[in-house]
Amino acid sequence: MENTDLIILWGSNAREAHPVMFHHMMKSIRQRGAQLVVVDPRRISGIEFASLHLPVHVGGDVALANAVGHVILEEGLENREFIARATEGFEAYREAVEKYRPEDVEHMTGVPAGKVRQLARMYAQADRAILCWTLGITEHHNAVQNVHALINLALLTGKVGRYGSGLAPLRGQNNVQGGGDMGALPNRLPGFQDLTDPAARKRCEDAWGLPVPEKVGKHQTAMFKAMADGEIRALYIIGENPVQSEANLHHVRGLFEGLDFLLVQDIFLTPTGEMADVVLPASASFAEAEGTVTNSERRVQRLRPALKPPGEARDDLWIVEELAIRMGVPGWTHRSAEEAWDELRRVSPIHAGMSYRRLEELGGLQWPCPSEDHPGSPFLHARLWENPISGKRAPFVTAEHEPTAEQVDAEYPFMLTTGRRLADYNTGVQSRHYAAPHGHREVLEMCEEDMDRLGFQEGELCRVSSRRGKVEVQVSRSRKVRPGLLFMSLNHPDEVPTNLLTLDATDPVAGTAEFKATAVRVERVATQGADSHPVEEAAQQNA
Amino acid sequence: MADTFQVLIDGHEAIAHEGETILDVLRRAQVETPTLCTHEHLTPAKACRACVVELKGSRALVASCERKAEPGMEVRTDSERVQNARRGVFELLLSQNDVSTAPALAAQAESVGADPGRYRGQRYEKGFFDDNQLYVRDYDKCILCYRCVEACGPDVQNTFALTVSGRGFDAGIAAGFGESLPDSACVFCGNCVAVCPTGALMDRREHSLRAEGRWDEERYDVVQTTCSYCGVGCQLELHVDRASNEIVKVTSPMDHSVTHGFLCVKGRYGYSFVEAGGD
Amino acid sequence: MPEDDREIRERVRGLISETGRERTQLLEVLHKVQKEFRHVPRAAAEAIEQEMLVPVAETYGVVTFYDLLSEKPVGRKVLRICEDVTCSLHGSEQLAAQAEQLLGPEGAQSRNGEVSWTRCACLGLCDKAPAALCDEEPLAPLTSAAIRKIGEDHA
Amino acid sequence: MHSPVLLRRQDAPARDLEAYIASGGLAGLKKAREIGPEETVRMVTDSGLVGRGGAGFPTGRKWESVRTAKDPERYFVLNADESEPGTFKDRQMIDVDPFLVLEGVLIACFATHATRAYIYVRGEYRREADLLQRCAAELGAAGYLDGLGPEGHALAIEVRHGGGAYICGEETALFRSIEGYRGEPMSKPPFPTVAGLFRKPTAINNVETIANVPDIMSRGAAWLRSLGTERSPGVKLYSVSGHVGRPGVYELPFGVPLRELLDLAGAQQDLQAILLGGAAGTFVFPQDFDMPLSYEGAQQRHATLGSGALIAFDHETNLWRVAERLGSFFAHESCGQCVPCRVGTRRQHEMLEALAEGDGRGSERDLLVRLSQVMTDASICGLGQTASTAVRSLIDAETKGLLAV
Repeated sequence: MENTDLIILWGSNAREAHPVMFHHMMKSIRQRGAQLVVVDPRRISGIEFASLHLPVHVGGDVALANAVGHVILEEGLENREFIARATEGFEAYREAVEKYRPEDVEHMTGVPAGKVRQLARMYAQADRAILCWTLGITEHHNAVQNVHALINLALLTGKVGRYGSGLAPLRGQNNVQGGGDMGALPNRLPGFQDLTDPAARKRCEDAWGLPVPEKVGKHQTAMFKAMADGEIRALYIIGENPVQSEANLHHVRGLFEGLDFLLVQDIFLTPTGEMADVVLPASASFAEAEGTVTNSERRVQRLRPALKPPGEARDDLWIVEELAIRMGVPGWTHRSAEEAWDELRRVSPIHAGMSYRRLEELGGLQWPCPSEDHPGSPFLHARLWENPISGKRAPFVTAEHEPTAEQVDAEYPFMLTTGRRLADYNTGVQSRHYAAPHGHREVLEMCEEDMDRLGFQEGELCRVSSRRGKVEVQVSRSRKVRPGLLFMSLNHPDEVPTNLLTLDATDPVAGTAEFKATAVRVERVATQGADSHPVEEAAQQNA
Repeated sequence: MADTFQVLIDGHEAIAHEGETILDVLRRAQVETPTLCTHEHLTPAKACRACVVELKGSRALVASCERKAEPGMEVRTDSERVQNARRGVFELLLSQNDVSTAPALAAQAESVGADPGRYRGQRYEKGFFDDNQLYVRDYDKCILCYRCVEACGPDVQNTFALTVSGRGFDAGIAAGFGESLPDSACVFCGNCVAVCPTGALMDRREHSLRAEGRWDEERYDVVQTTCSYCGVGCQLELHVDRASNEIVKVTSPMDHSVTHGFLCVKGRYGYSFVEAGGD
Repeated sequence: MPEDDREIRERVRGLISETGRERTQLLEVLHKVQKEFRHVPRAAAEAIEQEMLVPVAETYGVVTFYDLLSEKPVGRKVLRICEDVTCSLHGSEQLAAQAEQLLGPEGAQSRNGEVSWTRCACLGLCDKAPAALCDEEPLAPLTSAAIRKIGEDHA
Repeated sequence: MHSPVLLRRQDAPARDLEAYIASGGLAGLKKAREIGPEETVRMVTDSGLVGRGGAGFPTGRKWESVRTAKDPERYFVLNADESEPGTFKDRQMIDVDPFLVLEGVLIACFATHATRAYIYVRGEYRREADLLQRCAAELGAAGYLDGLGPEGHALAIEVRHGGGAYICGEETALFRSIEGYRGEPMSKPPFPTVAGLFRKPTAINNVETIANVPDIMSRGAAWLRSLGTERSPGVKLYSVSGHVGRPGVYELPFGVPLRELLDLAGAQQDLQAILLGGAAGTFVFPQDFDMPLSYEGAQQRHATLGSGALIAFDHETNLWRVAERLGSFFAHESCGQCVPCRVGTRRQHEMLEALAEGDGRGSERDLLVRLSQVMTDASICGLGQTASTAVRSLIDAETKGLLAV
């Protein structure tokens, strides 16, 4: 990030959501004169450092990316050598983006064509460029299409597989990458290996002495559907709070109430835990447990215990092992975190070279790291630059614009988009405990023009309603949103359960819900005058 | 190597690399040099003048933290002029500041032979600011090293909540438009606290424990781990009181490539959930 | 007369657009703001941040650095009395004492906000010492009668 | 009797372009355009002109570095931030002959291929700034700026107003001020000719210096050398004030004895001392009044001409009181950036206050000398480095028994 010429933040509020990553970006900007481009419906924090802002419509990302691709091709700025040698599916892509002339798709993108052309040139002509995205891209019902549309741009210009040039999905949680790497996905084995790959399966079976199911499991959305269909009757949840974090909460709550048995393992008694039949108190992985986590740049780093966990709280690893032992699974014992890690290194080639000792000495290692003399891999896909290319070519996957699942209309005239704020984190389970000087509180961000038009005062309580639910929240003037666009976070579900509003239209492949696009209406709470109400009161009305 | 050359330090030859400061060369040559304002990850402020050296051909002494080494430079650190200037800098600071929480400053002052009673006069009375829950500012202890301003500004955080205000002896650090931190642009990352060399900026937890006489670094273990929040993977140093099983402070290692010692508000202050009871 | 912050921001935006939005115009913009509002209010710094991308804190740092700018309101008329060598040889201290007596404490506004006075560094009017500057106009040599007149006209 | 050169329009100021041209103005610019930038710089170099702001750096050498700089973006800055206590000659210069100053600026910009000219006038000189602004506009309207800017465009001249800070007379602080920052000096090197305003090659000259340039061009380099001494060619402006009968600005060729200048200004015969060179200058006592006013003459007597300010003191004056005023000035004007200056000027002033009141502890003189060494050696810029020069000279004089009170 410190050695690039162009940074594009596409649907990524990095300065608030990844503050220390933003330090590195600023270093590039200040010391190398790198340029920053923000593609976001909002004027996000840090936009003052950007040389270009594309205020894309919520859900207009595929159309915009395709329009950028259109310009690159129209102006002959594509990297023909790279396309010919390292990619496939280019002709279909060319044909697909033909109809996305920026001037013709302004109604989809919301971005003036001139800016689209400017970005296309900047991206294509930059020596090195990093395209970053976060949930602005993936929390959509067409998340996978969005991601493909961006990858296509990198392939079109060869902005991948080189130091300082690439695609960077910024991870929202400290181990969301690690969780996937460890195989906590329905179609993956540890080491991000494909479940359907017989060789990978065999490696695991040999190590575990047990057969590995061949059938791909269910992702969360599919599990919810299975719960609705009565196919799933029991659930074991470790460290998640879905009855607050998921979209369309009224619906989710109903699903959980319908279960025969719910087991929740967490460091706190969350609202999900309150619904459980059995709760297993876990020690916090942070500061109380031993292990590793993997960050956005695939860097595996150590977690070390510093505190003795309270009461009877036990380590997650211990609990899982104990369950297995009590259930009579042969061969299970209690092991150290390092022993568990070493087992992973045996089944996962990309982690094989990462001993605890090396992680310690080197301050973490980036996978793939196949052997103990391997330095780790600061970037991926360098093979695309080999001539001739080794292995598979990188495919263009054509994506087409699809409108958001919900559109604004006369009844719900505002588009609500959601995200995270700097001082807070997800459902607030961790972050609400420290004293934030600006308070941990939720507001509805609205632009000055809309506030004036609706006659709202700063801090006035209002009611936000969608087709699924309503919440009451204080309205606040924001320079980040434009007329017609509103913003709320999900960080304070006890006071303002924003996800009562959001909808659970999900991506068919990834299963992520469209948290970023909800049609809502805003009304004043017709009570005594303009005095603002405490948020707590509003929450009680909601409860 | 093509980009190395020789310089003369106190009459001895030393190797310098292109782009290095004189201070870098001095440190490698193990020539003890006092420094206050310079910091490995910040632009040299060249403000404290503790690191001045005599440079042949230069009328005044030069700040070794800022001046780049050049081939053939002749540097003296052992001359009476240099010793006198360094001693003078510390004597002036000691006449101005409360250094009770700046043991490194006090030790350096002693090592250059500074007489704390040399100068009398008005002390630095810039006030104690207690305006938020996360850290306090005791500007009587501020030596105006500019580190906090640089960390808040272009060197790290780019928030620009802090500035140097006023002029001369009345100059001081101010937040926002001379207002409280919560009213300023401050985002409470605490990176200013992390770089403050005198304890003028201090986490509230540390400040309270000191006030109660309960701050005791002897009792604290420092455990390095990874932050529990977003996916950046910041490295944290948890300072843990063994006896009470409490985290008393969070810092970050200066030499780790992800953080370089810098964090955000959640990483530095958002740890208390591990100590919180269920609610 | 408390100004509405929104209005101040609007007027400062106007001053910026006639001066220039580049950082290098900051001091020129601040001079104009000082002249119009008799100080640089926070709301002006906010407008400067939005239009010129100069952080509020940096504007504060700049305002407090320069003697001709102030973050607190000064009088409609400002009398600066030189206190440097030549002028002090010619009695500037006594004149300053007189100003204090007639116009009130240094730096503060008189009761109706009309006039304030301050000591200042050499004004480059040493040939006509003791010297003063009344707003932008040299007042040299400064006399007791001149101070009295300012007091009568404005205080 | 010397007939004034720089102040030749003193009795009939040319404040409009027509009058200026009618009295021979713009001949220097015409000459420069004829011979081209390289020859122009050579003439200035040959004339031996050095900066009159105090530092005495050869003007031609400064220009040559900028002229031959690689970066096409470069600037010329006129330093009209005259703030040295006791100094008012630049104000007078601008007031009586604004076009002479501007002609010098145009020649400088032409010779250095300047992208743009900035005229930084101290904020308290609002009238003089307005005058320069108006005159520059007149020159522009009459087409005299055409072709002097980059790529044959008209030269842009911006008049900037200082904010009331002595330190901004220091060139790097002045740059910061133009750029829109606090006027905190930067370290040198890099020198302005390499990385000055906006970190671009910059030639910066004082008003008096630049006012010499048109005549050097029109009368030739040898002309300047025909005035003054061999090592200090030309004339100097002096601002004379204090206990003299005729305070004002005087122009003399270098080398004239100090006594003569005092006589011109109507000084009493038995002055106690003078302060020469402004706040950063030195006290000079009657035994040295035969001193030739030249760079080398002053240097021989451990004095400095500085800005050419001269403040005279009679025998009634308590020179410690004067020193206290100087101490107050420096403490007030220190930018506050570096410790030796920020704290040192305050400590110096405190000790001088005690000495002026006569209630010193006795150790102040030794401590002042000690402090002086720290400030002189370790400060970032000229302000801190010279803030104790006058005090040192006073202590020396006291030791020699030269003080009256």
